[in-house]
Amino acid sequence: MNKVRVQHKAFCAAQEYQAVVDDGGANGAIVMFTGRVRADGASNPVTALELEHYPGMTEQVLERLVLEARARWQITEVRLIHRVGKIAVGEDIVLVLVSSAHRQQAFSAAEFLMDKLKTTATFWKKEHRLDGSSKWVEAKTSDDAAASRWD
Amino acid sequence: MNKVRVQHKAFCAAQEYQAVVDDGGANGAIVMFTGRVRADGASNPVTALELEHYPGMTEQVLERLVLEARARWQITEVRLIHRVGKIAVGEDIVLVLVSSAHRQQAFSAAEFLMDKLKTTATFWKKEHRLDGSSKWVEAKTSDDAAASRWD
Amino acid sequence: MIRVLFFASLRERLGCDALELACSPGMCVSDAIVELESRGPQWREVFAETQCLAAANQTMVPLSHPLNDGDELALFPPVTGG
Amino acid sequence: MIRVLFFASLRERLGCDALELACSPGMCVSDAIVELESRGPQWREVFAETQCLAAANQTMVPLSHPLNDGDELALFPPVTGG
Repeated sequence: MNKVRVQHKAFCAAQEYQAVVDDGGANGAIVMFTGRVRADGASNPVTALELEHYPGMTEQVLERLVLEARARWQITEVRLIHRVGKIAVGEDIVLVLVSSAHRQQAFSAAEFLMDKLKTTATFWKKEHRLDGSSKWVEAKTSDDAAASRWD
Repeated sequence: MNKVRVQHKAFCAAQEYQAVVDDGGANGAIVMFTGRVRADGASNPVTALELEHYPGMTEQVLERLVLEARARWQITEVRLIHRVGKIAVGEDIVLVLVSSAHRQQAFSAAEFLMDKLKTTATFWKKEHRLDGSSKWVEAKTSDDAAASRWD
Repeated sequence: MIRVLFFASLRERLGCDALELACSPGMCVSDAIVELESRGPQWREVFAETQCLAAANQTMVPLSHPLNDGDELALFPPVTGG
Repeated sequence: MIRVLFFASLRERLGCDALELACSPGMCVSDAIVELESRGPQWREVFAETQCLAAANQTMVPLSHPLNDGDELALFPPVTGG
């Protein structure tokens, strides 16, 4: 089953994990990734990120990525949740959860989904700092490199 | 912080995850892997695995693997829990939980720990089937191949 | 008409979420951008300074992609989610 | 003396968890295995049929590894955890 969600409200990763676990033991391996708003330790630190997206297109991109992951690896359940709006430091932004009979399939699919999400899903991040300033985050070439591993 | 445990009693992956999450936002990425006893769907199905280990040596091997992961990647918290004794279908056998500032570091460290654990930690698995028969599991060459990626 | 959407820094700097553009025959995405640039110096400056990506009807397309009446064209900087 | 431990299928087939072996000068792991094989046809058969790995004092070692009085030697098949 696929479960792709783009939502404003916070999600609970542990709860999502628990829902996938109840599979009667069909899957030998579960990989969960959470990406969170990181305290950057700057003197004028990041206090929150603001996530904008392209409603409609984003969901389509994510659904296609999940289909592509399913074509490449033997995976059972996929949950992909991405928050939008303002997200405070320490809160989760994104969750990728994959179950599979085999661990390498689960790991590869989860990494693929994150790498491709970062470079192809229509989300944009703005940093808000303690002094009230804000700035759009620039795309990283390291993310492009990570995504191109799968081509 | 490292937390390496070899134990008879069941653990709760969601609870371990929750403990790692409470870091004030220091880590942008958390990767959790759980390996579980899989229902193999055979006509005479696996009902449980029995895990034997070499007390003393196993813990040392796992601690060394965590140190090696720390030397190779920038990771913050590591939890590595492996059960021994009889484990029923659907129950967790092993947990690897890694937090890091960066997602690729967390993914690589978690995969490394699992690949190396499979081939160097002194655990042995026996399958118990519905008809009461049991059989020691043989080592897989695919696990050797996975582990040798890191050499 | 073509419905044009702007996102993120592009939306903010243009001070515009969306607008309608007349669709001329044989028009492609970069023609639409030239048209938008003609709206004034601020628009010209923003497009000159932004690495601009395009999606037509919610699919990524190159700037040479032809546009048709009724299309939804989205313009935005490189994505930074996850 | 050397303390010898057996694990998994090796332990089960030998019907033995652990035993003490006299340590002769210059003895290595494979000498210890030869000594164990001399205990009877069942022991010889099991060692012939098992891909046997060794740890001396809880560190993996090759079969050529020299043994000293007081060492802990563990013999076991390839590991299968995780």
